[in-house]
Amino acid sequence: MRAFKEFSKGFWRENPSLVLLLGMCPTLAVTTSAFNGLGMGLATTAVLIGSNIIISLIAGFIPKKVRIPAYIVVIATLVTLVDMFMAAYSPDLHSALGLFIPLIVVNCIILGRAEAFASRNNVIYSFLDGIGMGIGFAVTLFIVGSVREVLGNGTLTVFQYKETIIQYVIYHKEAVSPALVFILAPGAFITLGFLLALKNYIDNLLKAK
Amino acid sequence: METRTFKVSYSPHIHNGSSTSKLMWNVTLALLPAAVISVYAFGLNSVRVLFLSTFFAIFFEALALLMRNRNWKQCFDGSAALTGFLLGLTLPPGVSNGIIILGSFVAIIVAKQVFGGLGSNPFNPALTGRVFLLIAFPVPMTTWPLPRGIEQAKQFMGLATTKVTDAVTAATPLAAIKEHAEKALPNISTSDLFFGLHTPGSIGEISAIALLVGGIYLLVRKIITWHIPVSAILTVFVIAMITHFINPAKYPHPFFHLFAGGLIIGAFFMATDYVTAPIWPMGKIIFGIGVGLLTIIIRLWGGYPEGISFAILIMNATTPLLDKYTVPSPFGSKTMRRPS
Amino acid sequence: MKNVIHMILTLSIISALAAAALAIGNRATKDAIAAQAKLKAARAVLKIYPNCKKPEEKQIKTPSGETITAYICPGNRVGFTFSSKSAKGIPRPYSGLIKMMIGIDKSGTVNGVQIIEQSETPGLGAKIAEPSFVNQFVGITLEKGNLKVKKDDPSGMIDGISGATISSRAVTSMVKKALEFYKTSLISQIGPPKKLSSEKKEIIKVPGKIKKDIRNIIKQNKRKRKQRYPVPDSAKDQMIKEGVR
Amino acid sequence: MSQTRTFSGGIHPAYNKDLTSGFETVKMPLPAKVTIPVSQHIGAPANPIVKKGDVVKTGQIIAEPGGFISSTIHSSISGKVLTVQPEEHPMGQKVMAITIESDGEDSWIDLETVSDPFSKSPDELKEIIKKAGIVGMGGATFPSQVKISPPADKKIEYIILNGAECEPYLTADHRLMVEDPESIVKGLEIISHITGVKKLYIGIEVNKQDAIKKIEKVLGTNGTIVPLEVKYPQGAEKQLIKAITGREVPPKHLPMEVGAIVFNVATAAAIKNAVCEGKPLIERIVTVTGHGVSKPGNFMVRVGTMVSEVVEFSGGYTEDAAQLIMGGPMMGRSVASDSIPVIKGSGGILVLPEKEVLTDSWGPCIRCGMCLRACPNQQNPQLLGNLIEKGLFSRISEEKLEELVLDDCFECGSCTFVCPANRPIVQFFHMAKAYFRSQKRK
Repeated sequence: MRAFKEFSKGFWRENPSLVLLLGMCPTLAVTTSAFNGLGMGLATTAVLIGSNIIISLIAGFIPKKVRIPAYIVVIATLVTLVDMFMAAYSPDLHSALGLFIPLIVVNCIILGRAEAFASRNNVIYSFLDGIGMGIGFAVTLFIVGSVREVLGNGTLTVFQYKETIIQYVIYHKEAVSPALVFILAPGAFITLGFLLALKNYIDNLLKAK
Repeated sequence: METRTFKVSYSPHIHNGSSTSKLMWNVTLALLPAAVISVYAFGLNSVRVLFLSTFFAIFFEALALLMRNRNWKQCFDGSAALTGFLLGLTLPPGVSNGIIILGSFVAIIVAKQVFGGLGSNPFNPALTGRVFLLIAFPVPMTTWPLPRGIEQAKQFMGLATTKVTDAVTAATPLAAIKEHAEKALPNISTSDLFFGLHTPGSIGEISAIALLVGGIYLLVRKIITWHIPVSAILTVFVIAMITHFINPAKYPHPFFHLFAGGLIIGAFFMATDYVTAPIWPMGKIIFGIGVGLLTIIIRLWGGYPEGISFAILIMNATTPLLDKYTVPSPFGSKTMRRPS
Repeated sequence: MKNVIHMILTLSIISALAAAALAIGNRATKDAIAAQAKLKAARAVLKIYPNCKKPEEKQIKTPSGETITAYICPGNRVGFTFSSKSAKGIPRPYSGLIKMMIGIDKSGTVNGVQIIEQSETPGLGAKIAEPSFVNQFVGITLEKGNLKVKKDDPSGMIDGISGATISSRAVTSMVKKALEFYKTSLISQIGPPKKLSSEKKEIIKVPGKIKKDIRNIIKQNKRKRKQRYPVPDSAKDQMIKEGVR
Repeated sequence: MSQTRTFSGGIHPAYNKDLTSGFETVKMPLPAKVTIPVSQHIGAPANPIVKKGDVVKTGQIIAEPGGFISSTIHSSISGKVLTVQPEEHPMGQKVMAITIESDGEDSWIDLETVSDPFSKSPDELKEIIKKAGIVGMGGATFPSQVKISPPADKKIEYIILNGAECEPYLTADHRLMVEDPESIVKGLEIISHITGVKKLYIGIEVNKQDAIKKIEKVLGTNGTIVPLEVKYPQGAEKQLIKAITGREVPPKHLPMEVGAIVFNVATAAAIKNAVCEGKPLIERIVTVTGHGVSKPGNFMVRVGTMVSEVVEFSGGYTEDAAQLIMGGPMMGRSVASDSIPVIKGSGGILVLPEKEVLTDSWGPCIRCGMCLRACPNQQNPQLLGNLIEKGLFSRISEEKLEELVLDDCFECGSCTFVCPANRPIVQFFHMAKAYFRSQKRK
């Protein structure tokens, strides 16, 4: 039962983007299309799962005083690996996410989970926590990216690998001019703000019941 | 003798009769000359824009008040109508209905009600709406139909919408100067800018004289003080004069900068917005200078031909600071001997 | 003291393990990453010349001194990358750098333009990568036609993207400079045209969709021309017409 | 006549003074019963020295000062003490009061008249003033004997008589200046004699030309009449000093800090009556006005007379009378019942009809800055009002409060008068002051 709880808390109750407000930098910067958001979310998830597992395994051996540098080294290694593999096998996504892949190193979600959860729990729970948090983060980024892409570009890109692109045209740009601002940085803030409001609104409704 | 009971209320027991809604409607009234000129210049199209923006501003205000469990009738207090009207005046006459409605939505919901409604918004709602639209829809927001006078208005009757999309478009004077000042400068006459019947531009900004009439009305009625408009306009004038003396072929003369674009409507009607401007005289002067400075910098060296909207919004962000640091010394504190 | 040694030891072990992991990762992906970079250019060439499956590659120098790869395809057609910094006199793009792949045949005619890299405003300047814009350059030579954006010069041939004059101007100028570069220096760098026995007339197959696009664009342009530029009736109108928007 | 002087800030309400300014003061007949509160002044209440059943004469002392800042209370009629118990007071709350039933005779105590007050020493005169229970009659009711004895280290340069009467509607001081300028000037000379100050000023708003002329005639060259711009609150002590001397009294300080003492013209007249005729302060001029009374006028009323009787005498309420205000419309206090006595500081009884009563609904502050321009103290009603409304005032530290000079606000009401959102800013200030007082006491 606890396993399920650790797994599912990241979806809603402790959603990293919407509740903990962690990792705002990628949330705001790379979500220009749904797939970019998803890609960033999945890359973060991979790093998060890896770091959670490794850190929960080695936490016992690390002296308290050097735990942060040790965690950072682990995380940085994982991020660099993800960066290299992404450059090798999904160059389009890699160029779209650009600088923000290396920046996963300093994403608060990862260090935050390492420090607050993985270092104090066993491997299984840490793995479940990482997967849950990662999915919560990825889904939020996907939603932010979808809203921004639909409003700002009129399309919805759900998949992109090499030559294969699955992209739905929601409306034609010639007929309805899309609100460009949503693709730009301010649109990310507005979208995230409305998502936060929506989540709080739903929470209030649930609480009222 | 029977005992009477009287109504009890706190002092003072008399009032000068002013009210928030009277102030708001007065400002709206002061904008009417500019609106009338725009109807003359752009025909029914400007009526359409102004009506839609005002109507939907009031509509969204009522909606937001309902959602916030307030008395929805407050939407008629004039502040929403003024916001909508101002927004309409800053739009190009040819924009589509959807864009206008979205602008009203952003102005009222995002810029005003989300922050707590009347009196709590940090940024001018009408300008926030306009800048949102400018960034979101750069092409329609910078497509300027030529004003074609009252004859055209007659033609527009009945088939306004189809005619609208076919309207002749042109550059605003500021945009023309930005692109190639040498070619455009000799062709623009200041009197055209001043009366605004022939120059393209936003609905409300084309006629400097109509706006000045409204601005002077506000000053005379003591609804606004002179500090912000005078300091903003003076700053633009002085810098424009300096640059004009340095290179008259590239930089237009100061009166051009005064009457072209939205400087006058911005300085008199938007920068002076009570809620978002500083309240102390010294703060107002600094605010005005800041607005003027940013406007002219964006106009001369920035990426956009016109910068008053951005200038005012940026300066709005400084208002709390200005309010804090420009408080005049209270009565008698100069006499107070400070032990030090 | 024991503590310090413990700490140093732990960190060293972790760092060593991390270095090992990275080395393995690097070896595993090195080739793939290099291949990807080439693939990108090759794919762009393929888009311009659909049946140029195995182009001959040659290192050449641009006017600004950078080394680029020219892809020589059958029929003496050359595709090469050209960026907004490859030659002097190209107006600065709205933001960052624009890199394109341009295909030119031996008569100096543009066969196609593909934008490989750009960081213009999404939805505005980024439209330079769309076929409706770049396909305007197909068939253009230095001699015939005025390679300029219409907004700058009414006799220009290129319809700028509305709201993104700066980006359109940059690309147009890049094409012009690339053509000049082709004529003055590229031909000599890649050597004389090879005569291949199989070379006769290769028909460039323009995919049906692009054809349709081009047709539509031409139609639209015709309509736009009618609306946008009425006969001016005064000096002021003349000014306004030349103005930006 | 020299140029009119004023201060910065202030407002121009509708004065409505012509309702009563033309009517001569009518002496009201003796009431059948008076209720005299022992607290009619700022400071400690007086201690009653009579008990139920005692027979008192007009002018007899019935309560002794209860402290340094306190005043003497006299019987205003002759008769028998009915009760000594808490009664309704015009300032709200129940306050100890002495009720006396009139015997209809109005037999006075023996009055000690002085033909030449200047032969007496200042200390003797101060004692007479203290005995006579003179307090500031402009409404603040500060005991005069205290005001007239400044500490030795403060050098007093100016004596200013306040004839501005800036409150709308009220004309009591105006009538006094027109009808009895001699008493006022004589009182001023006595004050000058006591304090030894030779610079004497009388400030009068220029809308009272007849008063200016009359006083000028009597005053001669003994002092200066300063015509003041018609503006509210011109009669506020510190603003008056600023207008006349150009000096600003520092916040939280008394006017003597800049070397000035201000008396109301009615106080000066009362001092003259006390010194020259031996009459204690037992009657005053009250303006009964407003569109809620059928016949507005000015009346000479004995202290302790019920407001209901005064209004009855003037002609009664109109049908739609809805609000009763003790004092002027700006600073006066709205009361629920008219069975309260007239006290030494009651300059006016204002009755407003239904249609003139203000609504008490208010909206959010729109930061228009009107209150800042109206505030005669150049304070920050906008910010303070908002802080107080949102309950943030409990978080303002003492030093911050000092900086914001909340204490210096004398609740003139100018900010509320001009507020377009109809915000009760004065009320906010009142609440905040009460809060801070209670905090200090802790």
